[in-house]
Amino acid sequence: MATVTVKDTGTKARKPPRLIETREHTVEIVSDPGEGAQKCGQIFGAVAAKMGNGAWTVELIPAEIQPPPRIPAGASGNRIRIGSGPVTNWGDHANVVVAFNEQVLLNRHRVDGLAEDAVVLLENMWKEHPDETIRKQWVAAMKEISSKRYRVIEVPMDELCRTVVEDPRKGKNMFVLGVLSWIYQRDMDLVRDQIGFAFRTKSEEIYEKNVALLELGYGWAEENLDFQVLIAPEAPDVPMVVMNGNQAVALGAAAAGFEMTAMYPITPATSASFLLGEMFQDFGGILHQAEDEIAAVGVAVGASYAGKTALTITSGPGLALKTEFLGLAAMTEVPLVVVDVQRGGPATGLPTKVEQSDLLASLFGQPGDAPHVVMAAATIEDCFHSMVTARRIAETFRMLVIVLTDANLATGVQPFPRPDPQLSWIAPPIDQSPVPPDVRPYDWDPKTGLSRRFIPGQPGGMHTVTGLQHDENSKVAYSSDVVQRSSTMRSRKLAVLQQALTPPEVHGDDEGDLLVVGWGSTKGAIEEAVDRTREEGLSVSSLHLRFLSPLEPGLKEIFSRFKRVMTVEINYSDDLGDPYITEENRRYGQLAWLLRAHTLVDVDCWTRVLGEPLRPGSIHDAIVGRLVRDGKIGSAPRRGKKQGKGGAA
Amino acid sequence: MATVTVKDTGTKARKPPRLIETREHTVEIVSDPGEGAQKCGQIFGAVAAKMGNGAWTVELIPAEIQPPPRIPAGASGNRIRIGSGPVTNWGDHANVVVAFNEQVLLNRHRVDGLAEDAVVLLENMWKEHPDETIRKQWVAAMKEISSKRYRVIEVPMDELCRTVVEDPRKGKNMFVLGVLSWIYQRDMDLVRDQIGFAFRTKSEEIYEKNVALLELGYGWAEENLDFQVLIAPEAPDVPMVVMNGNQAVALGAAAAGFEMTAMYPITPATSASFLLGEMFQDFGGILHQAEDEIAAVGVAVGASYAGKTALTITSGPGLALKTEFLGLAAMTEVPLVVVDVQRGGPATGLPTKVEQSDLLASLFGQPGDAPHVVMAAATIEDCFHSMVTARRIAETFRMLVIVLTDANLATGVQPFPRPDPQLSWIAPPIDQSPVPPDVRPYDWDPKTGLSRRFIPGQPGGMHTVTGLQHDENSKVAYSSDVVQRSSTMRSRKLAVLQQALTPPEVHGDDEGDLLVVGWGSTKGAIEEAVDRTREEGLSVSSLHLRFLSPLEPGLKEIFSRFKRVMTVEINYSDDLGDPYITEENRRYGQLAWLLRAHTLVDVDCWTRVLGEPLRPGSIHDAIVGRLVRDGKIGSAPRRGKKQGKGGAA
Amino acid sequence: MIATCSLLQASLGGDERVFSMQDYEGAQARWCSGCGDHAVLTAAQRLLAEEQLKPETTVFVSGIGCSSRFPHYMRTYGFHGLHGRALPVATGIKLHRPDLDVFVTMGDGDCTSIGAAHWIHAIRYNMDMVVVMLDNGIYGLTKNQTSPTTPEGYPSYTQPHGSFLPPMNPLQATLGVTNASFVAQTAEWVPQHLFATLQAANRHKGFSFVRILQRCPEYTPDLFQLAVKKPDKLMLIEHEDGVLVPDLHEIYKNRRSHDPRDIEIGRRLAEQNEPIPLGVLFRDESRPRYEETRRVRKFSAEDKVKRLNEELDTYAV
Amino acid sequence: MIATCSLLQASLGGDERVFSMQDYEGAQARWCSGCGDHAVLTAAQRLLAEEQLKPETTVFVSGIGCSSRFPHYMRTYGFHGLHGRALPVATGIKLHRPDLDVFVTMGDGDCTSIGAAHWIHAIRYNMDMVVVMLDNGIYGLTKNQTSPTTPEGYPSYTQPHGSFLPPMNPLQATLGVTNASFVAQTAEWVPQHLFATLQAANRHKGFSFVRILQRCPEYTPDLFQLAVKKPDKLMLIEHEDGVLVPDLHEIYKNRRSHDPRDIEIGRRLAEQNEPIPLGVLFRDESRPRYEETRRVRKFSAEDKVKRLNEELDTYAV
Ligand SMILES: Cc1ncc(C[n+]2csc(CCOP(=O)(O)OP(=O)(O)O)c2C)c(N)n1
Ligand SMILES: Cc1ncc(C[n+]2csc(CCOP(=O)(O)OP(=O)(O)O)c2C)c(N)n1
Ligand code: SF4
Ligand code: SF4
Ligand SMILES: [Mg+2]
Ligand SMILES: [Mg+2]
Repeated sequence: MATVTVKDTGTKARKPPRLIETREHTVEIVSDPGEGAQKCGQIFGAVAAKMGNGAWTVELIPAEIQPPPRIPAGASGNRIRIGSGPVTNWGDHANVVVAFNEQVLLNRHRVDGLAEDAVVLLENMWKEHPDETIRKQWVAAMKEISSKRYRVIEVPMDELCRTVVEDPRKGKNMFVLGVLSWIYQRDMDLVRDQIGFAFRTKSEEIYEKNVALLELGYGWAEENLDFQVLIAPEAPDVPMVVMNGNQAVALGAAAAGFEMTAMYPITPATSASFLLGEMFQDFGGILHQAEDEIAAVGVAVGASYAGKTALTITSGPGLALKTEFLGLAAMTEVPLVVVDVQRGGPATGLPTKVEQSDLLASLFGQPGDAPHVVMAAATIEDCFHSMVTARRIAETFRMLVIVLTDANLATGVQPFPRPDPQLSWIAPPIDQSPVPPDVRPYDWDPKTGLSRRFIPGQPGGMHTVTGLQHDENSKVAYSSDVVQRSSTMRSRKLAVLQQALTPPEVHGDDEGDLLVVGWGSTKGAIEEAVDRTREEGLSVSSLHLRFLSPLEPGLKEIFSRFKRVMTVEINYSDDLGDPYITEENRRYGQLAWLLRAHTLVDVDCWTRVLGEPLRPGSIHDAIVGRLVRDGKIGSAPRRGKKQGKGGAA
Repeated sequence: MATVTVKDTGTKARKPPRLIETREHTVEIVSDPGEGAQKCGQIFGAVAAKMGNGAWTVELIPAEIQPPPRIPAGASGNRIRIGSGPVTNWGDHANVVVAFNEQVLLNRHRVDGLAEDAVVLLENMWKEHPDETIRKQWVAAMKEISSKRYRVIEVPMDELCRTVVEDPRKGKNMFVLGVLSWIYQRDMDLVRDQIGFAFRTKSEEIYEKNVALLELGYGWAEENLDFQVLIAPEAPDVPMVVMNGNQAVALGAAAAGFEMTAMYPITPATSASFLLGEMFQDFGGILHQAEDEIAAVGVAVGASYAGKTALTITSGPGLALKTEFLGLAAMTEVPLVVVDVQRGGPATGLPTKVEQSDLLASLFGQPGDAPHVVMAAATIEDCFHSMVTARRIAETFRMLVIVLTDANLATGVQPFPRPDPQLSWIAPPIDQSPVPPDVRPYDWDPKTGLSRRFIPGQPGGMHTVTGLQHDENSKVAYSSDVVQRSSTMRSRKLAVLQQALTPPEVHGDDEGDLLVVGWGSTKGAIEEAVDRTREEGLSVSSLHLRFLSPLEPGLKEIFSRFKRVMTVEINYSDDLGDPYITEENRRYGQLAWLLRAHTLVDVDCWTRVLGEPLRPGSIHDAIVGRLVRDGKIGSAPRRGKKQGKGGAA
Repeated sequence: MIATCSLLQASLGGDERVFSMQDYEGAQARWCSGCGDHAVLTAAQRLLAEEQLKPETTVFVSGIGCSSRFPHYMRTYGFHGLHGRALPVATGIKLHRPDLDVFVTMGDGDCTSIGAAHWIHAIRYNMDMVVVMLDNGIYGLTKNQTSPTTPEGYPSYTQPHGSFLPPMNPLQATLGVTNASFVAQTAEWVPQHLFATLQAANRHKGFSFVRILQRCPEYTPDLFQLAVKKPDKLMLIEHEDGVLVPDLHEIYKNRRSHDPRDIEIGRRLAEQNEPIPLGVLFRDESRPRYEETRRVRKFSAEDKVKRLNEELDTYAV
Repeated sequence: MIATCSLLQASLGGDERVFSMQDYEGAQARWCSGCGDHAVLTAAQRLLAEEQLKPETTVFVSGIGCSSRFPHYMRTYGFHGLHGRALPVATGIKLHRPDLDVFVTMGDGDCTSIGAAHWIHAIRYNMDMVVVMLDNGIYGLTKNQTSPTTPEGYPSYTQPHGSFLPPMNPLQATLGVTNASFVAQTAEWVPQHLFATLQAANRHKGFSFVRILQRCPEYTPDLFQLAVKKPDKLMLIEHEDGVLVPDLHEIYKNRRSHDPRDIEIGRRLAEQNEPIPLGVLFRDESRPRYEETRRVRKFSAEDKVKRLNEELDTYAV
């Protein structure tokens, strides 16, 4: 570790800074909660997008609720990965980190968040702090990070900010934004605009102060730093929008014509509802906060039954509570869309962290046979469009559709092509025409299982829907033939949908040594990892599934072209090499399990539950490890460091 | 159909009756609800057991709640299958049916409940009834059943019973019991004793009247019937008890030392609680009826946490509601036993009818990764012993154990070897000794995942259990290593348990053309069907699984010795021959799905949801059908009639 | 099947249909003979005819229980859902479709045990619907388990030595919830009172909660035996703004006038067991109604797309 | 780790341990600074010390929410379970182990929204436990959503234009449930009153429900601002059989005496918003307690096996 104490020499005659030209770079800004690192990161990410860079912004959320100041577990902020082209995931390691104290820096160091040669811009007020404990902590921290070759640059943030504001805790973030703007050569007008937007509800005075701080930071950097980074934007040729996955779900829901969302607050799903709650005012919709998740899904079922398909949004524990009503929706064929923003489980688990552990519960959680659709959004853009698809399927098939997203998508921010809302997406006004006399409430077409739905208000259609087994007339019926037939009809709809799906496309070559299969938010990271291995000459491809029920066609055939198939997932599985695990007692990743049953191919898996998204580097290493095990490449594994310290033995 | 109108000729000089000697016979007694056919059947079944016959008694429950009199859907009563040796299932067709009116007879006829040559003993008061509609119904019914070769014997039940009681609706059942007692040569002292027991809470006068009716029926039969049936009992050499599966669960729970059962009423689980409620008074236990199923499992978790493992008993919709708490039990490692008495689903489904559709929900229903044990009772005897095993596993492994039974077991009555309750089964008094200073609340042994549990009251053990991710000290912990490690430890326990299980035993030869795999209450019917095919010279065996999570060892190896593996289950699957179903969109039976993923063997399935137990004959036909399809036997399928009229195309 | 010709015809022209009680008859009721539910069904059909509610814009919602079979026996739209969950479904229906007339029938277990949270909150929402709780003091459909309203000491299969707790008073509980707007009690064996109460409930704008004392000859045969036999075991709570059935005065001598705006007296009456009060205990039409405070303007699809584009612009890069 | 030596040593001999407040301190509390939960924690620790409750026989049970982190900060046994489900867990603990002292802490959403059914029924069970609801009028942990006690018109992220409904009154709702036995209100910013109320709750035999008005500077900073600043916005409800803190008389001039046996006055007080009543509104120690009516004799394993054999005999063939 090289520590550089930059002093403001007063003289401007310096060497021009070294220009690092690169296709992508990752920046982290971390502070104690409340010091505004998040706001700084958000603006920085937004400016990147506006300048035509690809970007992926994720929140770094403290592991502790309400942590005290200056502890590693309190690290709060953002990671922004910027690229020339599209950026699809949070990447591996940060190249530049700005830390408001050495303790939050330690957090990033300990989770292996920083590149070996990262540049660390560190507030230097703690080094000579009057409090001896703090000074000691500083020394210890410097010692700890000296294991890496970071270049630590001390920055007198506090000292300089005091020249503008009384409480620098409320200003450092804009100073830092200025520093970063200089390093990354940001368009300062754009930055100022973005500050204006971020503080649009605040006074003019506050805006001015913030801009002053911005410029202070910019100036300091210009005078003191010896490097700049150039990430030439390859401006996309289509209009773009930038938002997080929950916002995309909300906008997608509005675009899909949903008019009723019933929910109960739960992290990380809630924020999708916030936006819907605001937007619905202008769309003629209602966001209903119910007394609990059971009531939320019940209200959605009631609204759907009586009119347009309704939506309910939740996360794992809420999904658990909705289980019974999901079975009812399947039985009564009331169309319904459920969004599950997955978080770490089981039970309360890891409320703010990503996991992909609700797949099997979504597919099989309902007692009885309750055929329904399960889809997973792979990107933030997908979060938007899934809503449109989900409603269409729900109504066409009179079916429950569960859409899985996760905390990674929900809080990640990324630019993507601006959706072009279509009139046809929006549901037409509710049909209230009389029901022809010969139409029954469940006139199942034996070929498709489909039947025409009619709703209260339609003369001649009066009937009582029931969660009991029932016949075509919706009459309670227990006879063997009705039970078997109605079960067949409800299942038939899935069979028909399956045949309408198109086979997924392989990323990479159509055949090879290893096919990596994923679903949900890991798409970007998996494909990046696969691309790296391919650049290294390995014979690896990947496949990403959007439908989990029914599964897209052609999987077995695709798998057959690869020597090995392995899923990569953010859920728990027993490791293959674990000395206590045998082929017989191994518990597989959730998708792996599904694919094994579906294709009878010996699908392996590499999964981790780390409370954070998978990094492309870790996936890369897992791929290499698998190839080594299969003897496809030399036994000297080209492994990097494992993601996460623990990991099964 | 041959109708015999027996007239009481007054003269006793008749040919001695023909004696039918057989190893087994099936009797049905059906009436309108409230006419007491059930009581008659129960006594008849109990007497069979006491005489040393094998027996299987099932309730025939009306499809309608509160049906009006004289409609087919109102048929209520019992089917009793009696054998020389053990009887393991309800069989195929009744040989003798006693019907209190021709409409309830129609029900049995329509569901294909009667043998081609069944003897029908039919109340004849309707034939010449003053009400013309009734007379017409009689004629129509006789016409309908004439498609079969039944031998219909008209019995003047009403007329004769009036000589003893004013309202024959309250007496016919004992008259019928007398008739059956004569036909089946029952020990009349035993029958009288059993009547005494059944009416033990009623007055002496009622008992006397019932016995008078019994004797009236016996006498009538003796004078009028021309056949008797001899099913020589092969009295078992061990003491036997006779009860239904819910009673066995209750007695098993008491024997296992449970002291707290929290439940919410739900059919068909509730009656297990009734018995527990009564028994607990004498065992120092508590049956708590909670406000709902969530509270029920919550109370059980609270009690378990604070002391001895508690129990909660439910059925599908209740299981759905308990989902979130099951995840919590897994996460906190609070031992807990849940009994799910499966009924038809999804949603309210078929509350009184059997299904095996909760398997996947039991295994995978919980969002997040919640490793736990799932066992299924295969017999009524198993219902008893599963409770003992379940508690032991729950406590040893600090784990959730779900025990699956179903409506078939719950309401079926069968004699089985009397359990010999052991002192060691009963939990010792709660340990309240101080916790050694170095023991942590989750001191996971890396090899086994096990850790010592301590409970409130133990000095030095104070800690807060939490549903959040936590470390060995039960402290909330979000770091990657803790999440991955603690997940591994919770999973490890299942791996260890799996290695302690013994491989299941094949019924029949160890290798062959077809292995039928089942779980739960179908064991008896499957093995009977397999035995029949074996007698026909086919190469078929069967395997019955008691553990579904973890799966018993050796399955893949066993499967490899058979050319074809097929599960037989009472749940929904798409049929192989269905023109709309392909290998890609086929939805499999729940066990089949599990076994495919586990063994990668192309496990087929034959499943039906008919609202009734599978019949050995239908399973037999399915087996033959499978062998024909596989070309193992000639293409002329030796099929009988399909069970249930409908069935997928 | 379900549609009758007369209904269909009429709906084509202007609405000149006249509905008789028979027009509201659905499947044949399958309750035990002597079950009090039959009387409630008749009263509901009479009410609909009297008020000329259109069958196609009327929805009966229920949970699971004997009483929850109700919708099947009406020829209106019906939703026979999950045990305890009638109210969320009804809330969804009414919130999305305030144009529909919504009736909810629940059993005592359905409403006050497994459904308790929804009950409490539906009272708060105060949406315009008629909510009847058929209180037979027992779980009927599942055959004889204790319910929250089972009298203390009354045996059932789950509490064979008698219920362990004093029974919950659903009227008092309802009155305890802020925004309650209509709370009444009636008995199915007094059909005129039953009808008048349902009518008052239906005319009240808001969440009209009616507890109907209901005989279950199967499992609680003696529960209301005395009250049925002896008119002096009942007390009519009368008011012009509540229920007033002068025809009953002949038989029911116990009467008192009570202005249902007075919640304190209402609460005191709710507590009273001997004689049992029948009538409207509380009513306040000024309480806010959720379907009104949440009423939304409807927008055309074109409008929506326009607004959506504006919204997307704020996320534009 | 968790055990301290002093506790362990003492438990070996006869119990001569003396516990100080520090003996009940668990992990460092991680609520926002200025959060009212801190004061409640201190009061609870003081109460335990004052009453010398043994740490190992005391259990704090909670759901999920800021307030539900409580057990972690105590050095007793603790169960931090599921959102809304603290009461069933506490019921199970107390029913199976009546020897334990059980405390339940819930948030307003935890208790009155998702947990409403359990709340209503736990009041009925009336088991001997202290149940505090930390009412900050908002969902704290999930960061600012409307709760049932959020004042009408008060904005949150889910209802940005203000809460649509009048707030539920948890005191009144509790008083509406048959078998309620102790209902009190206090405020965390009046520590003496808070302590005295908790003490009264703990000494009451039965389900002691205490609503604690709790400041959340993060999301409802102005909710109790006036009441904190102006003592005349509060009214002390005093009685020997309730709460009586003469030390407070200096500051709090609004006072009234109220015999907590009088439920009608209690209900009237519960309705009062200006000034806010603090004290015991209702108390009746004669109500049946479920853990008592359900207390079971303990049997030896030998006894059980014997009885089991007798039972099996009745099924013998
Ligand atoms: C989730 C769930 N739990 C339990 C049941 C079983 N169940 C059906 S109805 C009922 C109670 C019926 O009692 P009540 O609500 O009083 O109605 P009644 O039959 O007396 O009219 C119960 C427990 C169920 N269907 N679903
Ligand atoms: C089943 C379930 N639903 C929702 C949540 C999310 N959640 C956690 S705490 C909480 C509400 C917190 O508010 P409150 O109960 O008032 O407690 P406070 O944080 O204000 O103390 C919610 C909705 C959850 N954890 N589990
Ligand atoms: S069991 Fe009781 S409530 Fe149910 S239908 Fe029969 S009488 Fe009515
Ligand atoms: S958010 Fe509010 S309730 Fe939660 S800790 Fe902070 S101040 Fe307290
Ligand atoms: Mg009832
Ligand atoms: Mg709160």
